[in-house]
Amino acid sequence: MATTVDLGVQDKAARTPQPGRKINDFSIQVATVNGSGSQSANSVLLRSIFQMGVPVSGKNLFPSNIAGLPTWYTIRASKQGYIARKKEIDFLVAMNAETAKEDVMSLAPGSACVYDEPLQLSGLRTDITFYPVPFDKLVAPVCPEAKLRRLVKNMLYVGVVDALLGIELVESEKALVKQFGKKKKAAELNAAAVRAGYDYALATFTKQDPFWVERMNETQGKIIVDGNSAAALGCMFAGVTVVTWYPITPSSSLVETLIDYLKEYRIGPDGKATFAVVQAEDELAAAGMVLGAGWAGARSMTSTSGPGISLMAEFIGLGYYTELPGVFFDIQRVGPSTGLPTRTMQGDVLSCAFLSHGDTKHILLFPASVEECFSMAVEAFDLAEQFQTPVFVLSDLDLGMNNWMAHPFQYPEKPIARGKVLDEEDLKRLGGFARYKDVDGDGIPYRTLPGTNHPAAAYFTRGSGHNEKAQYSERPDDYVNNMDRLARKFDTARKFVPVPVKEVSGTSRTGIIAYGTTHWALTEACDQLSKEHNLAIDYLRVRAYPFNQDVHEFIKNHDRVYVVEQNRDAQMFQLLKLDIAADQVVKLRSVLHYNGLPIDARSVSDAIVSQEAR
Amino acid sequence: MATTVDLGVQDKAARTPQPGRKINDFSIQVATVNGSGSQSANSVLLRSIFQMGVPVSGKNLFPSNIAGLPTWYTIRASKQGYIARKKEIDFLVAMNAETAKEDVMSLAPGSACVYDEPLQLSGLRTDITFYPVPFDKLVAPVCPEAKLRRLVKNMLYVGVVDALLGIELVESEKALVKQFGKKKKAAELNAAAVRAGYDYALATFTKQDPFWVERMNETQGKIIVDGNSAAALGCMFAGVTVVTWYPITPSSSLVETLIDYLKEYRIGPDGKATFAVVQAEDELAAAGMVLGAGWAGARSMTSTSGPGISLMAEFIGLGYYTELPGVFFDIQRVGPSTGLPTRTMQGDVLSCAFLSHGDTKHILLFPASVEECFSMAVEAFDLAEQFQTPVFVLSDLDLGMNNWMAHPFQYPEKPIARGKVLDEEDLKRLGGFARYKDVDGDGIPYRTLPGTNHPAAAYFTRGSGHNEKAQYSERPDDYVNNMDRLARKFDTARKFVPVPVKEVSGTSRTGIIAYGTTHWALTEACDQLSKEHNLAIDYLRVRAYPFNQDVHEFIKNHDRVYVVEQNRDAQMFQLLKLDIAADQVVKLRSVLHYNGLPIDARSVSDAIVSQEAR
Amino acid sequence: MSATSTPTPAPAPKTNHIGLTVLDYRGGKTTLCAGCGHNAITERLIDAMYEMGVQPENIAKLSGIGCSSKTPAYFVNRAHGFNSVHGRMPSVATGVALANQKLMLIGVSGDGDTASIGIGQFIHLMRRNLPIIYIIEDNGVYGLTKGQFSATADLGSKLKTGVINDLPPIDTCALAIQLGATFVARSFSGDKKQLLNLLKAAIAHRGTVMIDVISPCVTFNDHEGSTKSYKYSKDHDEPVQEIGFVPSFESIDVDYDPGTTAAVRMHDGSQLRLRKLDRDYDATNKVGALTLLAEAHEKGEMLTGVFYVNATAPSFVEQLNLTEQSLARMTEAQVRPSRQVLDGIMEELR
Amino acid sequence: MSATSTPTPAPAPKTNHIGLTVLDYRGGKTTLCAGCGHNAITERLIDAMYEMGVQPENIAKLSGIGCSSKTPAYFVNRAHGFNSVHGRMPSVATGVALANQKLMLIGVSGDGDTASIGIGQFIHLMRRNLPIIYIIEDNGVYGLTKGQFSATADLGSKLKTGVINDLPPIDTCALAIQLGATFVARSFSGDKKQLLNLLKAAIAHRGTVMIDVISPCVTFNDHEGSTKSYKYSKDHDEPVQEIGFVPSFESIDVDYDPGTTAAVRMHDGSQLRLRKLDRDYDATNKVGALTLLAEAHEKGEMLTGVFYVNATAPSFVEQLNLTEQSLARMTEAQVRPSRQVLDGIMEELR
Ligand SMILES: Cc1ncc(C[n+]2csc(CCOP(=O)(O)OP(=O)(O)O)c2C)c(N)n1
Ligand SMILES: Cc1ncc(C[n+]2csc(CCOP(=O)(O)OP(=O)(O)O)c2C)c(N)n1
Ligand code: SF4
Ligand code: SF4
Ligand SMILES: [Mg+2]
Ligand SMILES: [Mg+2]
Repeated sequence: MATTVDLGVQDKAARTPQPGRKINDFSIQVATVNGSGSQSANSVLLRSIFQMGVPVSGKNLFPSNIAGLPTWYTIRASKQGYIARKKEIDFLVAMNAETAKEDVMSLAPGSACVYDEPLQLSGLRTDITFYPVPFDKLVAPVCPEAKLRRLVKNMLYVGVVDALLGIELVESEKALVKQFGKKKKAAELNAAAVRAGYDYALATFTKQDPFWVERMNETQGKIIVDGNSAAALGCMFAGVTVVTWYPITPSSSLVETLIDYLKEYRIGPDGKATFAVVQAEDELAAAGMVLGAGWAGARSMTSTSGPGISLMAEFIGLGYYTELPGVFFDIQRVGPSTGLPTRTMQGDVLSCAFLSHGDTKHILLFPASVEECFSMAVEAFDLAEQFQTPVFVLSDLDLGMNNWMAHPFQYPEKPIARGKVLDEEDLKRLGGFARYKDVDGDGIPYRTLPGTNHPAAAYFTRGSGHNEKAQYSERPDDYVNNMDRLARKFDTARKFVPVPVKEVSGTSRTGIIAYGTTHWALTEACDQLSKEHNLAIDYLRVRAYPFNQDVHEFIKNHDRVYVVEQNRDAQMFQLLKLDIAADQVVKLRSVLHYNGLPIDARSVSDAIVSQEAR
Repeated sequence: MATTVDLGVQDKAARTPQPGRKINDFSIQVATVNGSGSQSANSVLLRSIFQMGVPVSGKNLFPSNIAGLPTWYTIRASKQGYIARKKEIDFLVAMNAETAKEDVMSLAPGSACVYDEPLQLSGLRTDITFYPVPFDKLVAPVCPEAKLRRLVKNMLYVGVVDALLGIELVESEKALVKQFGKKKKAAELNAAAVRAGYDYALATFTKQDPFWVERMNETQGKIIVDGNSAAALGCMFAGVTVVTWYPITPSSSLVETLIDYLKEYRIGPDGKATFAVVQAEDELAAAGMVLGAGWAGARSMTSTSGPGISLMAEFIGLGYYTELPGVFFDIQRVGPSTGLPTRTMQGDVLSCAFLSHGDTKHILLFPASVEECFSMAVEAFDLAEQFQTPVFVLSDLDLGMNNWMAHPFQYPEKPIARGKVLDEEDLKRLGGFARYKDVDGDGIPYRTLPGTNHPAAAYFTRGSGHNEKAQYSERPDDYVNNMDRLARKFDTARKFVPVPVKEVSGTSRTGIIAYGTTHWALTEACDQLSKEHNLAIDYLRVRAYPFNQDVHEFIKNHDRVYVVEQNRDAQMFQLLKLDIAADQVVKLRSVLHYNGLPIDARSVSDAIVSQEAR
Repeated sequence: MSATSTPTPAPAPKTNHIGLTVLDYRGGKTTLCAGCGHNAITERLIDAMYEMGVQPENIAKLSGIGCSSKTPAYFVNRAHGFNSVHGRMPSVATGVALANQKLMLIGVSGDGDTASIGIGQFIHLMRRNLPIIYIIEDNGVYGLTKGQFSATADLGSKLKTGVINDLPPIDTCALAIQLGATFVARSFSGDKKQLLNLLKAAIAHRGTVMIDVISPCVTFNDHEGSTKSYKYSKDHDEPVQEIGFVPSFESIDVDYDPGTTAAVRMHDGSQLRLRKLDRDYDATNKVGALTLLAEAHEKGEMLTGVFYVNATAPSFVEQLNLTEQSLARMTEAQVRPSRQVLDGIMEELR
Repeated sequence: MSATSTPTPAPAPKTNHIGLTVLDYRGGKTTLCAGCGHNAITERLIDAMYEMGVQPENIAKLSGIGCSSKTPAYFVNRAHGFNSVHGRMPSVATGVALANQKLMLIGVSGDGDTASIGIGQFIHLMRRNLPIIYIIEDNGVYGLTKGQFSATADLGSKLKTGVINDLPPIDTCALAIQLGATFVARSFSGDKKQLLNLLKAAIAHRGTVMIDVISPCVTFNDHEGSTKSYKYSKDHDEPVQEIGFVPSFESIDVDYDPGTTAAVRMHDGSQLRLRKLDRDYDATNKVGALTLLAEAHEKGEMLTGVFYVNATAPSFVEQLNLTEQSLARMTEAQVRPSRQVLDGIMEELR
């Protein structure tokens, strides 16, 4: 079958090398409706390019309903390895009548468009290449079963795109096998469809557009996975034992994937589970269960999104003040309120940092990659138990639900850290303990677990005032001592949370700070700035709150520092402003992106160039 | 009866004027147990001094249970009119065996102590004056009914203190009548007790201590009331129509008093209520009811404290994003979590300012006095409807539950402002409207109320993304436009919220910023600083968030600005740091007090003196 | 799509007794899955409002979050609607009812929105007998989050993924009756006639109407092994009576046989007629209703019909002794006491 | 006070079958009002734990917020305690039960903590049949916030201030049974014998035990006109049966008359003996139980006793198929899969 590759379009192209060729550097957008099964077709397309060794990324833009509304899937191929969103669409596959016109009109001149023939789009513009495909006619012969055609139809465009872009058919066939796994029949049916589309395109079209996929060797040994699955794996390898959740987009898939993994890899030799998962009645309950389990000694977690975070506010304050471990994933979506549940944003930074009434501060981790979704999940459990406090992992919809190219995950080298827990033996040795005493001067007290078989093990946990011995107290001095110790504990965390990642030339006076998924637009933007404007800018990626000393150093060592993030209120900018020395504040500048689409490099570089001009 | 005043202790005193006399400038502390009925005795004592024309304040330090635990009531008489808490106790009334020793030991040399004879405290120290009183012996004859004695006993110390300090008995008798109102028998019984204590003291003691109450004319026409009652009155005169609540200390009394007032003054001519009050099942429900009522056109409110605020987080985000009016009182107590429910703090400033996930900001008002509890309650309803958003009134336990001397409240001069509401007529004229359109450029859109009888009146309210016409939208541009308008609206609020109060010499380079109840320690501290250290310091009292231009000006016009507040994390300091120009941040310094006791002047002046030294 | 783009113009449209056509009760285009039970319920609501001649502007539509909770956007565009937050519609509705007692409240919720996150507010709304038509569009799953079990899923019911539900279902009807709701029924989105008559009677009721409508989720819970699928529901739907309704504005002397049919006079004078089927059931007996449902629960029966009705009990709003005019419409003179009142109070505080 | 300051030393203290004295089950000094019903319940809990010989260290005490919720600090100091947040103890308890299935959970709540703010979590805990002894110390008011009505206050009950309750009470027992709790009873803090035997049987049960204990608030709800006062409760307390209990470690062949007494074999082998009084009541019949309570509700009767018991139903923890050892005690080897596992998964993702 591989032979086919030597024929047709690509072959012609190969023979007549065109100067204006755009190779491995463009983006494809498939416009369709959700629930139409296009998802698997898009994944196959993504994988095919990936298997061609070309760095690729895919972003799914879907509506907040179940079926029938416009959906766009964007695949970016980038020989430079840029995987951030790219604003411009070069190659459109228009399958959705509702949006087809607008989709075509928004294309840049010189781009190409494959479309469902009946839509008759060719007349719309003269400056782009159109490839009309009679999908319904083509699907009938390959898919006898009428009611399956709606789905299979999608695979046809995979074939068409393969042919037009020079993606080797065999790669799509491999991808199909991966996609459908055991479902042999489905795989074959879809393979036939891909092939039909491929053959049709070869037979029908003469390549007009400049876009080509050519084999590279940049994805060797890499994996493709979404952030939520990566985080789920992290939780499993962190040794999570109690998982509670309440479904919410874009968080649900984290726990649903985790459940699958746990069922497969965490059933003991006795055939019994070494974990418990509860679908709670709501997020308040989910949070309460996490804290109860943490109190009793489990490694517990939940995952939610903005609305759930708000509902957990009271419980998080309890966790902070009674000092209970627990890991809270917030897969951020666009707020406020219900907002745009299927769009991405970094909008819960401030609310998580200070969640709950009274004086509270919380540890936050900011994964930027699927690798970090895995590694930070592991770290989060250690931090939660070492610091006996709720720890938040702030991912987002873009990271959590989209597929990302990544290096295989590193097996955790550090043993599990359970923190300062006293057992029977310790108590025999010590004779007793004071739950809230700062024995080691780091603000972190010692605890015992319920069921510890020693008469001095028990203590009383309460959200009301307490002294070092955990006895009820309304004494002003007890209160102040305890609150000061909590502040000290938080300060200690600065040294233990993940350190920032720096790219520092040492010469540049300008710096950029970003975090989470904003990172990917940033690396690309930095290249644009140096290439196009020869602005060499240093870059620091914050990975946790409270801020590590390096963050303060970085700002000290630069004249101007741009904080780039995806929300309206410059939330990280504000956290930094609060944390850094007063005389450093003047250095901070803010670059914001908050329309719900993943941030792109051009928006960043443009914003910085214009601000630099000032 | 007034004749008695010319006899005994006071008389002697009068005849032999002592140089070291401390007149109208000391504090009395009554140490007892809660549930023992000492509350009314303490109020009578407070009122008696008040009626002597002497500026006075009372602070109740009570435990978080119902009966049997230590309680301290402190009354401060101050000819200078200082009504903040004073750290030092000059005159102790020790009635509680459990704390008597510690109470006595913590007295300053030269102070005095009346105590229940069986406690035998006289031996404890030689540097203070003791007045042992056999309360049980004395109470029997005046109170035949044995089971009432526990209560009546308290009135005895009122009489004793009257005699020793020279408080005219007749004033206590007047106060009693006010206290017991219609309950004639109770009033008489208690009067007899006061009298018995008075006579016993006159007959038994020779005045040793220097403390005296002498008539002044500083309370003429003033009233005594607690902040929660004042706020309740404000709500009634604001025309509140829907009140929802869930009991919580120290907020409950606000709504409970409001209910009483409404029942008395808001029953229409038809004998029917012009208000609805619902005791909700919890704070989430209370918040939802407020927003639902506000949406439908009522002036709605609820009152709660920290834990309730946390539970309302999700709903407040909905209110912000769907733009619904509602007034939320937060009578702050000590957090985090349950914390110290019967102690005071300004600890919810940050959580209220940014309550809920996503990009949200809220209008906050900070009453410092009972007068402002009244006036700001009125303003809050106007602001909520004018800006179509939740408005928070941040009072605290000290202000809300303690009795304060005040000027009679001013009847609201401004008519009720219902904001931009379109009715049938308007719609006929306009033909229609767009719910979220910024017609006037101030960011504030127009709304209609359900039930408005016009085919174009209806619109759909949702916490999810929407365009100007309130239609569901996931479009990036719609989202950004709407969020930018909301930010604009919030900015508009700066010009409409209560302006700060300034005391500016024009010459001083140093400034102080405070808010809420911290004010009272501040005014006294400023005097201490100028008198004792001749530091003339300007003072600005913030009364609302977002900050008015004057706040920025004030900071601009000074070299150093101390932000004084009652919480651990310098929450107002942080809000200011975020709001002011970057080059101004260096000027801010923080003074904190957070042990749960109302802040006192000395702590402030000491802190500032030591920081000024640097 | 055509629904919005090209409304088919009818020659001389039929009108109801307030002179409106059925189009006046239309809403926006549904974005739910084709075949979703919720769409059928939306249709019945439109019919019921139209046939009862409810003034659209007097309706307030409320909901929580979920596919079901989206539906208020799909009927009666001429009424204000409020799609609030997940599980908390009851409190929002309570506020609306207090602010404007003249409004007719229609609350639409889902089984997740009501029985999981919202059960607390649900219970307290029922307990208050708040005047509202509270509809649960019950499919046993969380549709909008892609098919997890809700708390009304039956024991042993199976998900597409094969997962079996091992927790007992919450019977929202039994709860509603026990807690104080005064019109409690269950129906099936597939039973047009029963649901329509129920909704018309609901409109005629004053107090809490709670209708749990089994409403299959074609995408996530309509398969073999589901107990909330169309097939299962059709096969197991067992009406406890046949429901007839005669609105107040029609002559109610269309006679019926008292031997076989019980007639309930509704708040607005309409008549709800319950014709006996196999069993002799008295829908006005609370204890009987609870026993019936408890037994059905044990046997795993799916009963539909009116389980309990009390057409005379006072609603929450009545208990508050509110003035005639709605609170939202009060004038300053009515709600701000006079200067004298304030002076008087100040005097007392001297 | 003497309780803590000077514990009266007994010569040779009596011990239970694990060799502990009643002092080993003591807690801190109560800070509740003298005469508060809650204190009596605390005493019964201490007695029950002592007499059943429960290892103090194996107990976990949980509560929400309220006077009642303070009581876990007043018994069994040798057990870990957790006074959480208002109305949310059930979720905390669920987490604890999952983390360590070996613990015996005692949850203490109030009527406000459970029936108002906490009703949602209460319902879902009952539905899960979580292994816990859930006690509602029910006084019909919010004690700690000074006496407002709670959702269990009876219709027409009067506050000291004269305010009358006009909302129907929530019957937590009926709810618990309906939702899936497997041991449901009501008692009165004044009835030492009944409460003690109930608690002992509760300790012998596996699954959710829900006991609603009428517990008068002497400060805010013990007056004339209150239906939760000592007097009213004494006068109206109507036991549905006489409760006897024979623990597993005593010989259970102390015989009884099967004609008059029903014996239920509890999970741990103990025997709960229910002797008929006026009525012939079968506490193992769920429908019967619900009907009984519905009727009592209508008549305004205050029934006490065991309403429903199912000693064999699987508890939530059993349904989760958890490994023997408690999750809290798992070693790294047990919870962190091997390097090979990760490599395998990575391979699949290539
Ligand atoms: C606080 C909060 N948690 C979770 C969600 C996510 N969510 C949206 S709809 C839904 C469940 C809807 O189920 P149901 O009420 O049965 O409605 P259906 O879609 O089945 O009609 C959930 C969990 C949310 N919107 N808000
Ligand atoms: C979130 C929250 N809201 C309100 C309160 C105030 N509060 C403390 S106890 C209580 C009610 C207690 O009533 P109940 O559970 O019946 O206990 P009781 O005091 O009567 O024993 C309330 C409302 C709180 N602590 N937390
Ligand atoms: S997912 Fe289910 S409930 Fe939601 S719209 Fe589709 S069919 Fe209806
Ligand atoms: S207030 Fe009532 S419930 Fe609380 S301790 Fe006192 S008597 Fe008990
Ligand atoms: Mg559902
Ligand atoms: Mg109570």
